[in-house]
Amino acid sequence: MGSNRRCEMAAVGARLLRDRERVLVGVGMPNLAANLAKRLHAPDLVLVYESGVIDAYPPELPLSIGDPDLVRTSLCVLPIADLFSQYLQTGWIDVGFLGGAQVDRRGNLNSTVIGPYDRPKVRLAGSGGAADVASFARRTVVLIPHDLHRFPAHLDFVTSPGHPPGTRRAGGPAHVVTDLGLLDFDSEGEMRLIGVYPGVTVSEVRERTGWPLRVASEVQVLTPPSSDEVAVYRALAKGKEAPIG
Amino acid sequence: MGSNRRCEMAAVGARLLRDRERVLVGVGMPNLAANLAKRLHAPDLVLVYESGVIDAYPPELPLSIGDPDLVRTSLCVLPIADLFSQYLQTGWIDVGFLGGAQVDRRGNLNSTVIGPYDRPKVRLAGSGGAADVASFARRTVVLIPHDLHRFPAHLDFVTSPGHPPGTRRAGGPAHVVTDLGLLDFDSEGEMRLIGVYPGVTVSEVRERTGWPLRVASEVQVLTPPSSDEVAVYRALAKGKEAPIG
Amino acid sequence: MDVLTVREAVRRHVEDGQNLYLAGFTHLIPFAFGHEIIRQGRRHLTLSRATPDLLYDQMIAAGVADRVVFSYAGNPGIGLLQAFRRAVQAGEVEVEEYSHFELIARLEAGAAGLPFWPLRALDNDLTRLRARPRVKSPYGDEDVAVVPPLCPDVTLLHAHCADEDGNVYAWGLLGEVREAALAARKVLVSVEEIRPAGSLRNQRDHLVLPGFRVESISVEPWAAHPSYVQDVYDRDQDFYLEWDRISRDPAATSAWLERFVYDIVDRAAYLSLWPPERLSRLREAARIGVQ
Amino acid sequence: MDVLTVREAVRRHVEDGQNLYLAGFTHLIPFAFGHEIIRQGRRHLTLSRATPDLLYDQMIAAGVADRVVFSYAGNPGIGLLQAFRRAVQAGEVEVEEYSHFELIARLEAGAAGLPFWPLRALDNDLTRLRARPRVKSPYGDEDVAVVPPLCPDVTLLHAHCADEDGNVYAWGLLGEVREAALAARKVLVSVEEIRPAGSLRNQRDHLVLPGFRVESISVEPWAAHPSYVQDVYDRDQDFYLEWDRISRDPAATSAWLERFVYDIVDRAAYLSLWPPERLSRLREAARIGVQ
Repeated sequence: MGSNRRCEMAAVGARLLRDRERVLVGVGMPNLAANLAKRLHAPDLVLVYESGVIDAYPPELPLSIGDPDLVRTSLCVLPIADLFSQYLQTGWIDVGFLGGAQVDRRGNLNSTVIGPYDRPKVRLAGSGGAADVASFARRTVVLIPHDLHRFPAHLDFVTSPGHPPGTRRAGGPAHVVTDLGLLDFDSEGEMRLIGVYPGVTVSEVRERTGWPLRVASEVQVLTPPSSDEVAVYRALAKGKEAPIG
Repeated sequence: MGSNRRCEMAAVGARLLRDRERVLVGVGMPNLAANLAKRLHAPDLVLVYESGVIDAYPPELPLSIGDPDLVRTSLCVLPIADLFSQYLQTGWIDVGFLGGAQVDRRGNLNSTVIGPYDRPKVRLAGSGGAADVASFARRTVVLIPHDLHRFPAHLDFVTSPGHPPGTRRAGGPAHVVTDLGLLDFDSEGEMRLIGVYPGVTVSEVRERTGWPLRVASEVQVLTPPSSDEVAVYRALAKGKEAPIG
Repeated sequence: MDVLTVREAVRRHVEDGQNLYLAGFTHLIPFAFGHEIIRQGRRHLTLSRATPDLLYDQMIAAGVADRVVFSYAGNPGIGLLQAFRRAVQAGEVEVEEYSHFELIARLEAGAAGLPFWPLRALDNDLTRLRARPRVKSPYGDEDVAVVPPLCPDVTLLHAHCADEDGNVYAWGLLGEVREAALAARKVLVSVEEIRPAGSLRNQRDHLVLPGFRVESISVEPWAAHPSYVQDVYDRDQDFYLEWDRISRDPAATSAWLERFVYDIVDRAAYLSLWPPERLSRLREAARIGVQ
Repeated sequence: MDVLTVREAVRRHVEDGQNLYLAGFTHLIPFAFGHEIIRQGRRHLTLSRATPDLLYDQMIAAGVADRVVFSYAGNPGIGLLQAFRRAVQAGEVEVEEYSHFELIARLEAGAAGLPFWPLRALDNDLTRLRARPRVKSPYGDEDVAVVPPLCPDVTLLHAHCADEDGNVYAWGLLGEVREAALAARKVLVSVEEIRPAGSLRNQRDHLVLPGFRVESISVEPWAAHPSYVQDVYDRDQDFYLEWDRISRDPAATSAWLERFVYDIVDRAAYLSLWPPERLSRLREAARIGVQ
C-alpha cells in the first residue's frame, strides 16, 4: 500500500470521528487516524487507549498503546480492570477504532488464527481488548487494507463480533475504511460499499473482496485529503512507517 | 467505668496484639488499645482502618476512623472496596479488633437493634464493617464493658458472627476484653473466663454476665498496667474521654 | 457539563422520589447540596450512603426521606444518629441495611453495569432476615453471596477542585466515592475551587472522575463543613459533639434547621452564621498537618 | 520479606511446573527475572500474562513453558511474537486464551479470593469454543458470563523502588500489575533502587503493594530493559524491532539467548553487552519527558 493510499485511509477514518467523542484507539492505522482527527476537526476528541490511558494528547504518534508519552499527556491512567469494567462495559466509549487481520461481510474480525484453532496455520496475536471493544463500544470503525486475504468469504475464527446473522445489532460495526474506499453496514447488518477514492472503481473493490459485495445505490467519490490533512498526516507518519498497518 | 478500669482494659487488649500483625481497628476502645500496643511492645503493628487506611501511625489518638491524621501518617489509602475485597476477604487481616453493643456466649455481636428488627426499641448504628471483619479476619478480639445489658443470654440481633452453635470455627472470636477481666473461647466455641483484674472476683464476673458463664480451671490475676502502659494510656486518652467506649 | 450554582444544580437535576447518593467518606461530605435539597423541599427521597453521618440525620429530620440505604448510621467517634434513630423507631423511614462490604459491592455492580456482584457470604441475621440469595460457582462446589446493583439517580459529591472541563480532583480518604459516582445516572459536584481547563493535568493521581461523567460543577468553598476537606479545612469536631446534643431534642433540631438551613439563602449566608475565628481555626488545623 | 539477589529469589521461590505471572504492562516488564528463570533451567512452567511481549517469546524459545495463558501475544506496535507463533503452530505449547477483559477478570477473582468473576458475555468464537459458562442473576432475567480465578503460584514484577520494609512503589501504566500481585501466592519484586524504611511515606499515591504482601525485594537497575520504566529509562524500541528479525530465525534466536542469557552470570554482565551510549540515550529520552 503506497503512502498516498495510507494518507487517504487515515483522512477518511479521521473524518468519521466527531469532536468530543470518546474513542478507544487501536494500534497502527487507527492510532494514526485518531491522532489526525484530534489535530484537525476534533480537538476535544477523547483518545482512550486500552492500556488504561484516558484523554491522551501525545506530541508525536505513539509507537504503541504503552508509550510513555501517552502517560505524560493523559488526563489519568486507570487500572485496565477499571477501564474495561466501568467505562467500556457500561457504554461510555462512543467509538471502538480497530484494526484486524481479516473482516467478513458481517463486520466480524479475526485476529486470532489462520487455519484451525487448535493447530493453526498462522497463529496471530489474539484479541487483546478488541473483542471487548467490538462488543461494548457504541459503534466500531474498522481500518484495514483491502485485499482478498483480508476480506474472505469465510473467517477461520471470529475474534471480535460484528453483526449477527440476518440482523443489525445496536452498536457493532458502523464503518470499514480500506485503502480502496469506505463501507458501511445496511439495515440487515451486511457490509456495503458507499465510497471510493478518486481513481478507484467499484469493480476493482469487488474483485478484491471475497464475497459478492453489496454496493450502495450511489457510491460517492471520497474527497481527497486536504492540504492540512496531508501535512498533519506526514508529520505524524514520519519515521513511523514500520509500525503502521 | 472508671479511668483505672479503662486503662486496665486498654493494656490487656493491647497485649493481645503481636508485633507485625495486621489489625483492623474499630472505633473507641479498640482504637485506644491498638494505638497503645503500637507505642509499646508492637512498634511494627500494622494499623488498618476500615476507612481504607493501611499502616497508620497517628501522632495523637484519632477521633474517628476518618481522621485526617490517619491519612497523613499512612502507608497508603485504599478505596474501601479494595480493602474489603482484596485484603479482608482474602485473609490478610490477622486481627479484627472490635467493639460492640452486646456480645453473647458464642461471641456473636449485636450493634444493630435492641428489640425487634422491624420496629426496634433502640436503633443502633448497624454493622459498618464489623460483620465483614468478624467474618473474614483470622481472629477477632472484642473489647466491651462488662454488664448484664451487654452480656445478655440472648441477642436480639446477630450483626457480627461469633462461633456457630456447638463448634468453634477457624477464625472468629479469640478473646473478649472487659472492664472485669479477660475471656477466651473453649474448643466448643463457648466463652470462658480466664483472667480477672486484681480485686475482681469470679462471682462478680458471673453476676454481671447474662448466662451461666464457663470459667477456666485456673483463672489468672491479670498483671496490672505497667508504669509505661499507664503513661502512654494517659497521653493517648487525654481530652478524648467522650468518644471512647 | 455545566457550571451551575448549587441551587440551580439541585433545581435542575434533583427530583422528588429519586434515589440519591450524597457521597464523600468522613471528609468531602456534600453538606451544601444536602441543605439545598432540604431548602427546595424535595420529598420521598431514598437516601443512599454507606455512612449517613450528620448530613442524612439533618435531611431525615427535615422530612425529605422515605427510605435510607446504608451500612453504618453512627455519628463517627461519638455515638448514634439521633434523628435517624427516632425516625426508624417511629417507623417514619424505611431502612435497607447492609454491611460496608455488601453496600460497596452493590455500588461496584452499578459502576460495572452488572446485574449482581459476588462476595463471600456473611453468617448473620441480616443475611437470614433478608434471605440474601447465593449463586453457585460453575467452577466447583462453592457458592457465594450476591448483591444487586445500586444505581443512584443522582450522586452528589464534594471535591477539592475541578477544571473548566469538569474533571474532578480529590485526595485523602475516598472511601466509595468513585464507585458511587460511576454507578449513578447523573453526577453533580461541588468544589472548593475551579481552575482553567488543562491546568491540573499534572495532578493525574488525584483525578476522581473525568469531565464526561459529570453533569455539573458548582464552586462552593466550605461546602463540606462541618465535615472536612483533607489539607484544606479540618473537621468541626465541636459541631459533631454539639449535634449529638441538639439532635436528641426534636425541638432543638427543628430550631437548628430553621436557623442554619431554611432561613438562609445560600452557603455564604450559612458561613456568616459561624464565628470567623472558628473557621480560621479549622483551616489552620488542616494546614498544620500538611508536610 | 527478604532482600535477595534475583538469582537467589528465583532459586528459592520458583519451581518447575508452577504457574508464573511476570507482570508489568508495556513498561516494568521483569526481564531480569525472566532471564534468570531461563538460566536456572526451570521447565514445564505455565506462563500467564495478558501481553506476553518479548519476554515470554524469549522464555518460550528457551523451552521453559508448557502452557501460555494470555490475551494478546503481539510485539507491541510491530507485529507478532515469532517464537510464540512457531511454538503454537508446532503444538509445542498449549494456549489458554482470553480477551483482555476476561483475563483481567480472572485476576480480579484471584485477588478477591472468589471462585468466579462476572462480566458481560462476548459473542465470539472463543466463547463458543471454550463453552464459557454463564450464571443467571437472581435479581432478574439477565445472565452474565463468569470466568474462574487466576492465582499464580508466583507473580514477579519490576517497580521503580521499594523501601526496606518491602513496600513497593511504581507509577505510569500499571495495567493489571496490582491484581496480578494480589492474586498470587507469592510475590517477588525487582526494583531500580531501595530506600530506607519509612522514607517513601510521602509517595503514598504510588504505592503498589504493601511489604506484607511481598516475599522478596531484589535491587536490580535496568531489570526491565528492553522495556521501559516511566521517567527512568525509555523503551529500547530498536531492540523490539531487532527482535522481530532475530526471532524469525530459530538459529539466530538461540544465538541471542546464548549470548545475552546463558553465557552471562547476572544482570551486570547483561548490561555490559550493550553500548553505554545506547543505555544513556534511553535514560536521556525518559528524562526529557519528565516535566
